Amino acid sequence: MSTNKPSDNNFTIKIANVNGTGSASANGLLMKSLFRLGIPVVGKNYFPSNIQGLPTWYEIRASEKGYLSRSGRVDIMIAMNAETYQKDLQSVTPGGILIYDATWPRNKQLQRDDITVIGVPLSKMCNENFPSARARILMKNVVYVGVVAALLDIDLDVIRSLLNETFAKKVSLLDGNQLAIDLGYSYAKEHFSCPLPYTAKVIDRPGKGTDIMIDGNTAAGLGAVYAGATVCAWYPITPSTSLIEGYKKYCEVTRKDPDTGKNNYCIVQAEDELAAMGMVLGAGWNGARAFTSTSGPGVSLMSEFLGYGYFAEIPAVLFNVQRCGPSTGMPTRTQQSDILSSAYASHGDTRHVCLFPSDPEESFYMSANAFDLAEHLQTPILVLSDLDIGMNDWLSPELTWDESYQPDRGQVLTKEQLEEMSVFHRYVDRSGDGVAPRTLPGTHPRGAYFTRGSGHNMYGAYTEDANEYQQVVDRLMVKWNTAKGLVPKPITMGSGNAIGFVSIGSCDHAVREARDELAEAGISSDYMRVRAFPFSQDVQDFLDAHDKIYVVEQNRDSQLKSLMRLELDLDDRKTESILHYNGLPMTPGFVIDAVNADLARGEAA
Amino acid sequence: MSTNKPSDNNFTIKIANVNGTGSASANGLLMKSLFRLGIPVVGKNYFPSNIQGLPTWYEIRASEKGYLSRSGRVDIMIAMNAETYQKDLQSVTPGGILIYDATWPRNKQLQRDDITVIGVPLSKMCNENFPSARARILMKNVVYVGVVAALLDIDLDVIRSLLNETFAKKVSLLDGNQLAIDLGYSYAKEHFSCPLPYTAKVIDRPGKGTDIMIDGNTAAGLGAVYAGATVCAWYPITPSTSLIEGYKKYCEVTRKDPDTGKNNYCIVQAEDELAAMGMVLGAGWNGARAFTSTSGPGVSLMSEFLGYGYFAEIPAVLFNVQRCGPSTGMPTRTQQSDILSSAYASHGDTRHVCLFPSDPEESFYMSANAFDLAEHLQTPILVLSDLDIGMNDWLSPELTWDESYQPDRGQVLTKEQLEEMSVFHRYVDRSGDGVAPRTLPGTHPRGAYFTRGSGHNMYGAYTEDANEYQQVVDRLMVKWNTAKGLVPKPITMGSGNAIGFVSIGSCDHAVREARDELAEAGISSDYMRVRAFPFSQDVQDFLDAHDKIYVVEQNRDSQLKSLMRLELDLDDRKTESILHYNGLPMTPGFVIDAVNADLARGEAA
Amino acid sequence: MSFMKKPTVRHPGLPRNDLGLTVRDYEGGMSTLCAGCGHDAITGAIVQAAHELSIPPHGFAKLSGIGCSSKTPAYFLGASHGFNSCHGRMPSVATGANAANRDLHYIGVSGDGDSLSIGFGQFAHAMRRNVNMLYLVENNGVYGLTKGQFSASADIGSTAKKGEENLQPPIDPCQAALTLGASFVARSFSGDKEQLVPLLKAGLQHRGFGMIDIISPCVTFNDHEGSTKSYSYSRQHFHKAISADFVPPSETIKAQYSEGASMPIELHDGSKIILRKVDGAYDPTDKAAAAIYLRERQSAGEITTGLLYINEAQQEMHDLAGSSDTPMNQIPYERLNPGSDMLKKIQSRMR
Amino acid sequence: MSFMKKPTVRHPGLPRNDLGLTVRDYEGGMSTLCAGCGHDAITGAIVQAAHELSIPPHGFAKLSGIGCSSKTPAYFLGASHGFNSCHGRMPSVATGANAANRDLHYIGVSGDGDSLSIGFGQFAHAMRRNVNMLYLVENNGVYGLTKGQFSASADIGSTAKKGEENLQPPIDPCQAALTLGASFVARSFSGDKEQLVPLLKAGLQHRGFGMIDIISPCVTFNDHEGSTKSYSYSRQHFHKAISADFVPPSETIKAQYSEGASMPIELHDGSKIILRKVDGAYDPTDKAAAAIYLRERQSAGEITTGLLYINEAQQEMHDLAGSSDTPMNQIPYERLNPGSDMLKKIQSRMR
Ligand SMILES: Cc1ncc(C[n+]2csc(CCOP(=O)(O)OP(=O)(O)O)c2C)c(N)n1
Ligand SMILES: Cc1ncc(C[n+]2csc(CCOP(=O)(O)OP(=O)(O)O)c2C)c(N)n1
Ligand code: SF4
Ligand code: SF4
Ligand SMILES: [Mg+2]
Ligand SMILES: [Mg+2]
Repeated sequence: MSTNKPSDNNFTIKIANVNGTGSASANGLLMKSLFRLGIPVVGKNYFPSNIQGLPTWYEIRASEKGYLSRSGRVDIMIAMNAETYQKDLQSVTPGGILIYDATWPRNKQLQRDDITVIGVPLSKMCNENFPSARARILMKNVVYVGVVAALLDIDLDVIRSLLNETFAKKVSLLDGNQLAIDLGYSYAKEHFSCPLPYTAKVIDRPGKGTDIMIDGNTAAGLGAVYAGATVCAWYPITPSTSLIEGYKKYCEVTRKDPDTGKNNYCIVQAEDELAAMGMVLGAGWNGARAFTSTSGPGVSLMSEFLGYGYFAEIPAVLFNVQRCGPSTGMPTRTQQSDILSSAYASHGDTRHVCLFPSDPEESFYMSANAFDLAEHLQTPILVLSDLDIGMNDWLSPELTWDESYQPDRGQVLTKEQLEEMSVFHRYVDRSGDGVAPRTLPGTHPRGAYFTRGSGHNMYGAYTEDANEYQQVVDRLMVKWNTAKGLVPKPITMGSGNAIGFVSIGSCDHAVREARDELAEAGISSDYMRVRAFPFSQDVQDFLDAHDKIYVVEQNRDSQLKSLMRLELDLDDRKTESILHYNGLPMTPGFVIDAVNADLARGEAA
Repeated sequence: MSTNKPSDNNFTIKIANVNGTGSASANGLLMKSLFRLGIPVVGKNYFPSNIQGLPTWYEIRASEKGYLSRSGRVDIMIAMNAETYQKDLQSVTPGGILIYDATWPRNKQLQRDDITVIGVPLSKMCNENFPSARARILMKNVVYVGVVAALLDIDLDVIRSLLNETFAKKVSLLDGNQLAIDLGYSYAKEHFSCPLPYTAKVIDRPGKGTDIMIDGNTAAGLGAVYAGATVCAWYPITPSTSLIEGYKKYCEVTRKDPDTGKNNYCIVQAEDELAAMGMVLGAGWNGARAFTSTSGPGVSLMSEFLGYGYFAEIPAVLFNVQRCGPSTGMPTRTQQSDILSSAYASHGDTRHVCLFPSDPEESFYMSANAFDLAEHLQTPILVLSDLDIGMNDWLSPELTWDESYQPDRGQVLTKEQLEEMSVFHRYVDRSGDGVAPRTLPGTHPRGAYFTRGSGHNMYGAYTEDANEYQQVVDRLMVKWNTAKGLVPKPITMGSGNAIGFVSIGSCDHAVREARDELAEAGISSDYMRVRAFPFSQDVQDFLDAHDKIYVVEQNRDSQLKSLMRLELDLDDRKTESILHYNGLPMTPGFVIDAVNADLARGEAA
Repeated sequence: MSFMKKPTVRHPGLPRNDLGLTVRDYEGGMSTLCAGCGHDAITGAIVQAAHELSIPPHGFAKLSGIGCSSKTPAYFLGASHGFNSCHGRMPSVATGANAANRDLHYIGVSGDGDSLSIGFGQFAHAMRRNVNMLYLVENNGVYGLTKGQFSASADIGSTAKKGEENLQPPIDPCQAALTLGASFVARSFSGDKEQLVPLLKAGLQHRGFGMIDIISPCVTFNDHEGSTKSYSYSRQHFHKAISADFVPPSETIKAQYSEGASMPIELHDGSKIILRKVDGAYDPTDKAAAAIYLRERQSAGEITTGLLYINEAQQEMHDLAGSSDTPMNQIPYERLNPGSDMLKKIQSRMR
Repeated sequence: MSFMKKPTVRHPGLPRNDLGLTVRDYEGGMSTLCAGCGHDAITGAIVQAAHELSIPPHGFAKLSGIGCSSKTPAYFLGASHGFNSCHGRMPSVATGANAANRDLHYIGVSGDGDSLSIGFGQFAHAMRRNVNMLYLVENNGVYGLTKGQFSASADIGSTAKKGEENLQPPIDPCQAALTLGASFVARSFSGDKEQLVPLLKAGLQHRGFGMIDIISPCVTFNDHEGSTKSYSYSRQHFHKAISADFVPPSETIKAQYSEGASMPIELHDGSKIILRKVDGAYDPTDKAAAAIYLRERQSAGEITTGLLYINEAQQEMHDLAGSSDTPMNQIPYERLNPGSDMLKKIQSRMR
């Protein structure tokens, strides 16, 4: 990977900033201008668990083929943070460019002959051109956008129209930003040979104009709006908070009653995650589509309630936007290490249906789907996203909504149905699929039953009887098997090859790119991305159909592989884990290296 | 099993009572008198999650060979509870005897020809002989002990001396109890042909006189006293509460400072389980041997803190006395269904060392061992017992304590050692076993470090660096491998057979008895009882050495098998699960039936 | 207490409420609590209050945590949905249920262990949110269901007892409620139906969080050592299977006394508490005064009962949130779905 | 704020305490909080108080939860052991640590989110137990680290702000502490070192739970909409990577005012709070009076600061428990081991 040269519309820009210095807008501007040209682009934000003064990076990858994983390379580094200068210098891919603020002399001891170092007196330029202290800090960021625009030959009109749109209501700020862009652009034109051998070109491709830039949390929040979720209870935690913010934002836009001005939604900021989950169960029991969003520590705290939801059979949706590590870990880094703990959250014989979106688009659709599954199966559904999907800026096809969609509310008896029944028993499964009709409070006196996490029999009554208890937990396994046929099937690519990749969630882009590269190098493979737990038969079939399985995932303990070993027939001898778990999103290069190393071992043996 | 006839010193007595009517002392008296004769005996209590008025049963099994599992048979049923009369009648083993209170006419519609029904006018006798209302209720229970004594020809002197000891300080009660015994004894002698064909005989055997009757919770609590645990934090929950009560009781006896009268222990009744675990971590961090005891719901609530303990590497001991079911489940029934959730408690890549005692004796020794492991490995140790072990009355060899025992406090740097060091770094592993020396607060300014659940590097400093983070979690895996060599090895029996049983904890007695019976029927087998997680090499070796593996456990989701599939090379094709999960302790008959059914399937196929 | 099925015979002579229902229609299953348990008396008062209010039984939802007290929703309002949640977590479940349907009457039943120990955070925050519900703390000073450990609440027999635990200052649910924002705070005694029923009715009609601390003696675990009437007999036995081995049947303690009066009550263990009923001159709308009065009486060794504080103006959770009047669970999907055009519009800002 | 390593140069001129140590010996690592954050000022006060008390630095243990406030133990007392626990769970960890070693000085640092939301139950029960520690609530009315959601505490800028959240009654840590049994209750302002340092010293010397509510403005997330000085600029940008994108450097707000006086303080967002310092006549040993005074001043729109309540007679956790004077972690095993003879004796009752 890292030996490839950047080419037109294929390059990675990394910007090293200091937290709290207002770089996000500038970096977004740069990314968006590439997007407007039609270039597939992804922006990844590596930020600290801190508000001000610590290192933060933003990485923009342009990829004409639409590969949206972390590239693992840095073609243009904008080193705005003296603290990380040495590290940033080192991370530039040979042949790349480093831009630094030449207002102050740079450390000459830190040298590299294999890259081009470009100094731009950013602070000096800003001090000379902007009167206010705030603008001097902020505009530095905009100036480097101008520099990059010159280097990559980005059409300035695109940037200008972006600025116009952004500051439509704050015209006073428009001029300053325009000036900053121009300063940078002119300086670069004047002092360096612009453009570079590779540039950002207008391209045309399917999806151009309709594609959007979106993060997974916003998409999932929007999905909950479209699913008709009305109750949301949550407690702030990185990286899940923005999912709720997304839901809230779109509720405010679309869910105010036009007649009364009142809210057709109810968001409760809970006192903690235990309470958030309790609220979701209370609301789900009461017939509202309800959800929460959290991350690892929150799921741990919710374990008791998750077991309650499983055993008392209450619909609920929980988004687990995974972050890095055991315990508090690295809250602003990504990982897929809650797979096992989510699937079996809580004590006792408990198991949960999980969905695994891979990008914002899927976050949107799976979010909506999760509510249907929750109500159909009467059980908590855990949607496992991660920080990379949830908080980074992804190119995505336009989201659409089928106007004919009607929520699957599952088996809920109406007043009329209850009126006709002589007696109602909560947990009698007449359909044979393990799901028994439920009733909602307030519907009809005959519908009343007692929901409990303690032992109950099929009639809903309290029991301590061995057989009655066992009947209920055995039926829950029938329901579990029903779920296998209802959850999203895996997505497979290719067929007939001996090698099969298996991956999950945000590994997708890296694996797909790695597969393509490996194929070019003569190693062709098939690929399956698992999208739900429990696994459907297709997952087993894929495993059976391959002589060599690479399970690629982002955790230390091979949790996806573990889940497959537990629930499927997975031959360990033909299976190799490729594990990435340092908190950064995985690169295709990592996968390729792992495969090559394994194949080399195989040959050596 | 159930076709066997009871014989001398081999029979099961079951007593059906109503909760809160004071039967426990009488039932204990009966059990203890058999024990005093030298007969191995076990008493199992099936009680409701309630204080007064609901059905409760006590089951006494006498077994000359010392089989202490639930027999699955009822040779003598004492039906004191009208509510459960029908069920109790049905549960008598053909050929057995049912005793009921003949003061009131019994329901003649409920009949069985294959058992002997004996009526004793218990209430009437008590009303005639005891003036106070309280005594009339209580003494009914003692009268039936007299009846059984006559039927089984129990030496009345044994009962008398037990009563003398019990009421040594309450002589006023002694006479009443003696009278009640005599009333029952005489009535039986007069009205029925006593003794029965099988009786309770004085026997002599190794262990007689030294053996004790004890429950696992008391034993574990006592183990914590001997291990030198000084801090205990807990929250009441059935069936774990009596472990703390045991610890407290023996602390009060042995840990008052003779000089000052002050306590050399500190027990904190926490406000909930989260707090209890937090307190244990705080105390362990501060260098005291500290523990808590809880059950499933408590472990779920402690998940976040368990992950903290794993990642920040703090010694802690947690007893999980397992009960039945997901959620609140059946709190007074037994199960082994927290194996998976304990082993991987918490989000992220987290894993815990677990110990699995099988009876009170092992509860005592493993309890002590857990503290050594916790401090040596600097990590939480989970001891998984269950209600059957913890709350039932077991015959047990005498417990002994090696006077030369010294606690393994692990690597803790002293003031002197710190004085000599130029610098201390918390997580630097010099020994290569994954464990780094720690320091205790207050020892020396140079020993200071910051304990955190957030990302840290090997020096103990906060980090968000990918490599630094990974170094730490990789070392935790080194420590994990070290643990494999330190935890208790499995116990194996037999060798060279094609069939191998694998079981865990309280399954032990039932499996051992089943093995013996199967061997008599020509099906011989080997047996391994797993005692710890992570598994040592011996576990793998046993699996490899057998063509057919039966994994016997008391949960629905084959959690022990799952753990072995995850962490070992377990061939699923040769492995069969035998799962018992209705909340009652498993019987040998259940295991035998399952094996026979499997073998029959094999032949049919 | 008995395994006999509750008779379902209708008593034609029973008084009917505005809906034509008798008190039987508001009853639930047979209690399995100890004979004489204060909680059963509260159950009876709830049945009476609900009946007198003429609210249809399925217009209630009843929720609880875990404990003897938390079992009681099974014993009243058999025609209402019930939710026996996790230990200490009823407040959050009730909050979520209320968020989903603001139109039902919510009765939350909890114990002192459930509310003041494991559930204290949730208890506090449900009050702070002013969730529209009636919340009962059936307060016996012990963990009944786990066999008698001390709880964090006022030790109702404190004058007669000694021991380490008593030295910890108790948490008074009423003082806590005043501090934490409840809009309706009251206290009563399980045996004082005359006071309790009107308070329950008032609490059910209050729009907002109504907290009633109900002192409810545990007949079984109030036999602390040193107490004159200690049930020490069964404890003397060498063998304990479970600690509450013998539970002699007791009588519910009843109390009747008038406004402004004080009343000493002897508990099952022989200890005494003194209740003081607020009188007509007491102004329950002045929070500061209420807090001061409570403290004063407490210093005098008395436990104040009655309606201690009420604020009808304080907005309840939905009002604060600006929720639609239609309950969340009844808004048709058509009104929730922003439609595909809106989706296009939203995305137009993402390019 | 800077990546430069803290200079370790010794200043020979710095005043030395009784142990011969300078204030430098009580400092910690470089703060990573926002410039002007109130929490940093508190850190400075802790350093000064610890130095002035002449307690050896390793005689402290410092514990915290999660939040900007909870990060600060890394910035003081670098030679003390620190424990950055889970969110809201510091009180239990501190309780356990104290159970293990009663001889150290415990400083717990928490935030309003950490103590009043997720951690409220633990906060309450540590007070009820009267754990011997100094507990600081660095109170800014928001969740700083998760970027500015409202917390349950007194909204310190409430007069200037509007919006749904403000309508929920805030939890006042001091009133809660008085209700829940803390034996030392005080309030101060991060910018008032003159008041804060003596209070910290008093709290550290108090035997029992010392709670100080320290109002500590968040410079970054106090820019609510509608506020005159709203940092709306960066919000106007179409692209939000993380919400606190631009954090302009601010000055710590300082306050100096005398006993008995009131002082209006303008916060970073232009809102105002009024602090009122208790005067010499105030009697901090009368709990009821303290509670009443707090409520009165609150009604008058003032926030009372100073030592509000102290009870030196209330026994701390170990006293109540009858613990040995030797810390639990220092009792030699020989004294803990009952020996094999005792084991025989114990078992003699099991036959
Ligand atoms: C998480 C959890 N911890 C502990 C328990 C055990 N438990 C059941 S009830 C109870 C205490 C109940 O006390 P209280 O609320 O006062 O009710 P009471 O029985 O006195 O009416 C406890 C600790 C549990 N069910 N769940
Ligand atoms: C279990 C858990 N839930 C949520 C979080 C996310 N979180 C980190 S800090 C914080 C709030 C901190 O607020 P506060 O205690 O007031 O501290 P401040 O930053 O304002 O000083 C939250 C919710 C977490 N770390 N752990
Ligand atoms: S134990 Fe106490 S609280 Fe529980 S039912 Fe019996 S009397 Fe009531
Ligand atoms: S966000 Fe607020 S509380 Fe956090 S460091 Fe910055 S100013 Fe302080
Ligand atoms: Mg109670
Ligand atoms: Mg805060």
